[in-house]
Amino acid sequence: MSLLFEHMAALQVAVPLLSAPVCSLLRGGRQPWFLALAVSWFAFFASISLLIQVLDSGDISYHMGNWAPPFGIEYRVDAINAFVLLIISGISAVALPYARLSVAHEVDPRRHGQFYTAYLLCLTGLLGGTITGDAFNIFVFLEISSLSAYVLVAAGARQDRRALTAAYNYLVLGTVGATFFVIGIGLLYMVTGTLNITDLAERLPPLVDNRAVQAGFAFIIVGMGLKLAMFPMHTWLPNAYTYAPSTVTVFLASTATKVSVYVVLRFLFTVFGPSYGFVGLTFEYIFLPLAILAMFIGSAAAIYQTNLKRLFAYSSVAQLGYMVLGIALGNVAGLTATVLHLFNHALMKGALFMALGCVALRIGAVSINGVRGLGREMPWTFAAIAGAGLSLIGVPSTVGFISKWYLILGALENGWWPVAVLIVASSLLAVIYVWKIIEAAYFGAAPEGRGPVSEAPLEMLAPLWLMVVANFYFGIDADLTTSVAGKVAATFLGGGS
Amino acid sequence: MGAEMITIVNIVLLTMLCFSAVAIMLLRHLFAVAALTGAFSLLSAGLLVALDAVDVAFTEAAVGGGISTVLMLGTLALTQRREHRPPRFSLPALLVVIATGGALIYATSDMPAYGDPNAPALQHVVPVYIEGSRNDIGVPNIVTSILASYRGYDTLGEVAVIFTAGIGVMFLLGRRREDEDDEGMVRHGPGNDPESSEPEETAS
Amino acid sequence: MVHIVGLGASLFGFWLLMSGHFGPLLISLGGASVLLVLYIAHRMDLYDRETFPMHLKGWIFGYWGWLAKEVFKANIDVAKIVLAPSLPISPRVVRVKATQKTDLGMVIFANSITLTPGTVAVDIEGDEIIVHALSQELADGVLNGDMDGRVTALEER
Amino acid sequence: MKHHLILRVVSKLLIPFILLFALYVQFHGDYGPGGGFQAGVLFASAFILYALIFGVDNAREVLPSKALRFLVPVGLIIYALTGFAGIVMGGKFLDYDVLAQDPQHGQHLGILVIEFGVGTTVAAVMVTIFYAYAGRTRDVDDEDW
Amino acid sequence: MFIGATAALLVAMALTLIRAFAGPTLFDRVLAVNSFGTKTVLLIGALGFLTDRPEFLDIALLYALVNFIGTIAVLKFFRYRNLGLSSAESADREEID
Amino acid sequence: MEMILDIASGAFLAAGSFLVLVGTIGMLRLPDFFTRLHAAGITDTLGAELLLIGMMLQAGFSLVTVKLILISLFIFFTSPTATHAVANAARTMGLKPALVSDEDIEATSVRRGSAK
Amino acid sequence: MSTEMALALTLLIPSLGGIAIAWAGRYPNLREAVTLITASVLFAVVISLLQQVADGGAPTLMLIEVLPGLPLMLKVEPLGMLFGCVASGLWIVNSLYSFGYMRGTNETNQTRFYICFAIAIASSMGIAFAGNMFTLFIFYEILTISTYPLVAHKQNAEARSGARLYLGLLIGTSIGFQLVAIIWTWVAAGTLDFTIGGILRDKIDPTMLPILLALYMFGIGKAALMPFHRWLPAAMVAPTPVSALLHAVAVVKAGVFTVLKVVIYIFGIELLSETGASGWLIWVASFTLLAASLVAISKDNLKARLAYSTISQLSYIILGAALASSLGVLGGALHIATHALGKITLFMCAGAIYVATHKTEISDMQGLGRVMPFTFAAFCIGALSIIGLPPFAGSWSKWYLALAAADTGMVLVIAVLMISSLLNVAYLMPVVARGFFRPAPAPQPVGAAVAPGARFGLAEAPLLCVIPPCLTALGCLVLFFYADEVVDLLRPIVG
Amino acid sequence: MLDAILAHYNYWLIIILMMIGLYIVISRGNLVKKIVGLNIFQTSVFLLYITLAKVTGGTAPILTGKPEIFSNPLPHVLILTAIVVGIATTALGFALVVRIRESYGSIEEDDILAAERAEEEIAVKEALS
Repeated sequence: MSLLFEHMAALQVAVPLLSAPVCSLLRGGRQPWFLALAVSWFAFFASISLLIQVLDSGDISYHMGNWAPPFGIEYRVDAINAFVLLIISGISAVALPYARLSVAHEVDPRRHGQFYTAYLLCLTGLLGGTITGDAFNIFVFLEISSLSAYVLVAAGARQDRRALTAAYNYLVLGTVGATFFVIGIGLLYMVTGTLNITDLAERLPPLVDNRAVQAGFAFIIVGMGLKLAMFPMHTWLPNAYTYAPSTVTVFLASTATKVSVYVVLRFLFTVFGPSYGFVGLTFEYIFLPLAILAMFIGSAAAIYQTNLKRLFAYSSVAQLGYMVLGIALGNVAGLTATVLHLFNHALMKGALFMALGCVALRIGAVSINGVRGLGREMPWTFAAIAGAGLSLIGVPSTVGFISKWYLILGALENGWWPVAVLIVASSLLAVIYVWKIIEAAYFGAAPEGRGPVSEAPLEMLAPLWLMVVANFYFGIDADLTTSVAGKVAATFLGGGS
Repeated sequence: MGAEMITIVNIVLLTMLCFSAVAIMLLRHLFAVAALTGAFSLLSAGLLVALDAVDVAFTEAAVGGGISTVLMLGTLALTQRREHRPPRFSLPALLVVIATGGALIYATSDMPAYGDPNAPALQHVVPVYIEGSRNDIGVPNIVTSILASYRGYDTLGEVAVIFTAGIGVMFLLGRRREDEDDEGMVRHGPGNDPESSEPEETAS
Repeated sequence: MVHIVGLGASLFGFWLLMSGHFGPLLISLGGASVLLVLYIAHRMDLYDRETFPMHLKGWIFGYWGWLAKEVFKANIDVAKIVLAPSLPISPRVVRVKATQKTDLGMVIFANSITLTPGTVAVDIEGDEIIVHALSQELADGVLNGDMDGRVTALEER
Repeated sequence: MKHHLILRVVSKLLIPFILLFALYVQFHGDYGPGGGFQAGVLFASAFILYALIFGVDNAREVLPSKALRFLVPVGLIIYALTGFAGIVMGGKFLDYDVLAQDPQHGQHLGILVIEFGVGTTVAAVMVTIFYAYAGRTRDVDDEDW
Repeated sequence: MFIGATAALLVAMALTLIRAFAGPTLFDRVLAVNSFGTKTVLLIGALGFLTDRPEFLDIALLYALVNFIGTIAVLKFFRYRNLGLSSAESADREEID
Repeated sequence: MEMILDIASGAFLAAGSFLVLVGTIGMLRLPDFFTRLHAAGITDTLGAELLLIGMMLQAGFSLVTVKLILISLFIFFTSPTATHAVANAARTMGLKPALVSDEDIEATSVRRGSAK
Repeated sequence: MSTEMALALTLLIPSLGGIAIAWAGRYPNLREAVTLITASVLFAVVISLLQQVADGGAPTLMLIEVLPGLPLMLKVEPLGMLFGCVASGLWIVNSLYSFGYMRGTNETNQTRFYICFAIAIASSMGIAFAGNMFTLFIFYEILTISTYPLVAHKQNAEARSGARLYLGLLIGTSIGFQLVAIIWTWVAAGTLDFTIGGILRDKIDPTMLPILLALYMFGIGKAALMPFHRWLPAAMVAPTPVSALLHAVAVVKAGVFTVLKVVIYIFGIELLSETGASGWLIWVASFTLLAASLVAISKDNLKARLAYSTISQLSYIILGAALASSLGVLGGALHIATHALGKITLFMCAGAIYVATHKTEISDMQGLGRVMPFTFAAFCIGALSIIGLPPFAGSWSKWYLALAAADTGMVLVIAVLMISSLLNVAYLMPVVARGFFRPAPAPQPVGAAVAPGARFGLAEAPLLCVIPPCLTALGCLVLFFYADEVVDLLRPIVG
Repeated sequence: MLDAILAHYNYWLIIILMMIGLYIVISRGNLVKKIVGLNIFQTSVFLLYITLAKVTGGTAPILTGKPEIFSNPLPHVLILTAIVVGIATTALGFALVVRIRESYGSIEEDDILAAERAEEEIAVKEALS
């Protein structure tokens, strides 16, 4: 057992990685799903134990192949990536019980083995990209997750052919982003000679004025910006989330962009450090306006959507704007907000997309028109949408509120008045699009020709409600999440070089 | 003398690469593009040899000249052989590209010079790899020892990537001629699909 | 069976030539590799006279010598044409009767035609090879039957 | 129907040597350029050549999809299990030092095994992808063709 | 000596590339690319000697192979659009066996 | 001996380079696809082999020579095959050779495909 | 029963009641019994706390610490006690009335109605007993959201758009301004606990105080300060019990209650009067007061008129707060109670008229007083109380306000109060006058089929619609005599 | 001398190549061409890495027993991985193109967008009706 804990960092990724090929060997039926479920739960368990370990006894460094860093690849777990790992594996652990029926409904039964294999690969990639302490290794694992994500998105083609073009666009932009990231890493390597993040952080300070470093910074940020759908580079996201199968949307929306945000944070704060002049300038002159534009344009676009999945996809663009804004604020509160929102947004979008998956299971397409009057026929599902929607708006006692609280705190700390006002103004846009749905579901008349609709099965409702309850629980008792996030933020700003 | 020749070779090859890239951009016959892509890969592989990256050249030739050309041909065979729209100028694209190129050119001014034996990249980790490959691992090919041992974990990821691609292509293109797969894949979305009336299985 | 052993032996020779390392590990890996290749070749149904032309024995080298001479001559001829400012070409498409009995012989003949610049075997129809020639003289070099005869002779020995 | 004659004969001659060349590259990655990945691609290209000349159906008879479906994951599993072997034998993940009596042998063994895994998966994936493309029939004949 | 050969090969490659670009038919391009490949093989050989590391001829060998397969692939795909059309060819094959 | 080898290999290399260049020029100068085939043939056959022989002479008896021989053999087999394949494809797809009299063309009936 | 327990029960009882109502939804009688019992029990619990507060105690219940320094906390103080009593007490009356009204008009979705009502009351209790601004804000938002289904109850296009405006304005202002203000306060003061004398002294630049105050005042959309008053008339599409809830029991009262809380416990009266930061508010409130009254006169729809009346009346309370004197605050606080009683009477009467005759326009009500004498009498009393004539409760609050204005030397404010009282007369009395003194049009209004007392020539609404307004009208009278007790209770808040 | 001038010349050419590749990705409407552009773009990045690894007078990083200067092997390793990622992406991209063609009957972005817009309009109309 001690062996297990000693190698937990490696097992966190290696077990899902091994399980993926095993999954592809399985023959149909429930087996692939069951394997994915077991692995997800193991990963969840591993991430919890890692987080506890980190909080108890400081950073964990695991040397792959027993080669000391910076020569070999190092797994470096500190509070932030333990936290992100927890988000990823937690969402996966909740999403999989939900997945079985939804996937059975939306994906060709003969491809379930491949589907869950791709899912496990995606999980592996996200976990691996998060946990690693090596810049290039991030690229490799993010590409595993991206490639499998393209496949997973394209799996929606059975429902709607637009999944294919969505996946294609995602692929092109994702690859361009990854390549930019690689260029950035190359430039950094060129002048420092190392790929290990800790080592990079040590070797960069004398090179502040080096133009290659600055360009490398820009490339890394733009590359990851593409992957995280930072505002003008978000074009792949809405369609990809809209046409992917429900489970995939749940998983990707809650985790994939989060990991990219994490990578950005890691580079901004651990590797470069906000004390660099150009980093600060980026915050103020690039991140800030882009984040605000994202918040407003994303929300505004969401208001005009008729497809609910796309509506929430656009809302994700806006929410990512909040995370970027938190970074742009550049102080502890802002950063806490970003880290918190990684978690909180995963909770609310996970719940919302799960609920939409339940609706899709019953009525097929999820348009604003289609859900009219469904509130009475699927009370639990729509109550969940309402609950998670409130969280999205940022109503107090939900997680969304906590994030916004810290964001505004951060803005005020900087004395950025208008920003604080804009933050609240943008959450008002969220009221509009969330309420559009509530109103249609509860106060609209059912469209003609729709027969009676039954409530989603318990197997899907239970995970959904777990997420909704979490939305409220962590909104009322935010102590755990905020203390971790606050600790992370403080480390970044204080301890980070 | 040899070294300078290599430099010249580099530049000539690079120029040819640029030329063939432009040709690829301009040509509308996609099979011709495929053929040129093959040439492009061979050229870049040649350049890689000139730059001492033999392993990479090996891979690039096998992958770029071989597999990806074949894949592209396969795609063309299943789609179309001509680009319908004539090449058109795109200002936003140009601006993005210029910004990217500008950033890189900006960066070049502080980069170590080409071939600089004192470049920082050579000083830090690499000597350990060379010695380690000689003594600890005992593998003459340093690239292999880094690839398989020092950074073996990256390579594990790399295999996973390839595996993902395999799973993905199987997922997307499936096997329609397989005996066990006697039913056609469901792949069309609703809507006005012009080919939906075509039989899924085309006997050969 | 002869073919299998012959192919195996030549494959193993190929391995040794390529390898240059003769440690027990690599030799045994080589052996295993050869066996694997033989197995695949068996599955591919490659064991026949085409794959391993043992019956051609050493005579082929004599033919190659002659062919080298022809190729050399033809090269000079074509080079002259290419470099001449007036570009004196008069392309011809001719049919050449091939007298070989086996596919392999036919292939050797056709490839020999292609190898000599100035003539290219464009197609094989029945026992006729359709040849594109750069000029009448070059076409005549094929049409005179010299090469055909030599290849056929190679086959019969 | 003999216009493939030349191609067929020459390919038959070449394919065994290409396959062996691939295996040579696989096992000589330590000494010269090459390794599992390159070998896998080469190995696959031999099959692709075979499929090009003799048709995909014949290629499928030689290397059935079922076998491929098995081989694709197996390479990765071999690699990953090598990693776990490191843990089980008292080292870290992917630690080859502990695989044999002394570190250098361990490293050799480890590299050999993982390269084999890489080669297997890569070759299988490449052939799979090729089958997937080539096995699909075109669905439209338009004026483009 | 090798420098001269290298230079000549480079010039030849550049000219071949022009043909590959100019076409006009696909076959011209394929021919040019094939010829280009051969020259690349030679160039690699020459470069190996130029840098005193001639043991990299494995790469040249690989190139020759890839070049061949690539050419065949272009022609096959262009002629048949896919490779599922093997029934005729299997008949072909049985005829020989 | 060294000297002689050097000179010999130099000569081979020079001749090979020359032929490669000539072939390339031919590919540019000649008027149509079928005639260009012949020019390409120069490069692929004698040009390539001469260059390879030049290299072999430099390398002496070693692994390198063995590999060079293998390469030359490989080119020897594949190059005419590839040329033939291209020519054959062009013909079957209906590409007509330029400057060839009509009766010749008729004698070689087109088998497959329509005019491109 | 410990006080903590009682405090927790004030939240739990209505919540559990809501659940019980949902469970009993299929049996209307049981459902309504549950509602009534819940309301009564709640009132009893609230009253049980009263004595302790009157003795100067401050029962406190710490729920949970959401963020460091930001707990969810309940704490009873006199002002909250008053609001708690008003809300829980009027819930009983309003419930009774609802039974009659909802049955009388055959509304659909009645279970949802009662559930949401219970939740709204629960959140009102939360607002009343909130120990800090953060807790208050949470319940404030819950109140908004739980009343949304009530406003949209009819589910037709009009109801939906009205509800949309209701929700939009309330959520919009609360998140857009109030939340900012709260966070600002927290950043500046490091706490949000309600403290007598305020928490902002020396914590914030005095020049910024008016801005912060503005953020609060406009952020508390429920107080319907112009220009954020539109939601109130829009919400008139709701059934009358809902309007009563909005105007008298919970929503607007929660708004002005919050205003008072902010002024008293966040800013502190002294700080405001020293810095004059609330000077602008006096004029905004006065403007709202007069403008709303004028609009009210122009409305023919009775409920719309009452709605604008509410807007105007709320500004009295805001005015009281803005005057930043202890008398003003007392007056304002007292007005919460008096106006609640008065306005609920008026609304219930309007509803009773609608149930009985389906009439909504004042011009149609000629002569109705003769067939519905109880209703119109109650209406008359309510109106008089609102106008501020003795011996009705409303007179006291206006009295205190006028005193405060005189105290602070705001002569103009006194004038405003006078004018507004005249305007009150102008828009309220015509209803009474029309009902009693104008002859009915020729065809007698057809009363509801079950109208009790029909044989006496009366056409009153069902009993359950008539008794409650009579009760509250009585309350207006009673409160006039017990106003001193209320003021005594409130005294501690002004130190 | 020559080297001094050429200190960064290689880089510049690679950058130009990169720009061409990126331009193809963004500006071409043909889905196959886009992927080809992506390949060119990636290849140029590979070249960038390999160029930075080159050491003048160095040789390929394979130990020969003689003391020698080696080019930097680490970028080679990284690029090997990157090439694999590239081919994986290409394969997937092409597979998607094939499926898109089967579904839409075209691989031109304009046609596909037009088809999608038409579908979208129908959906919106339904929503409004």
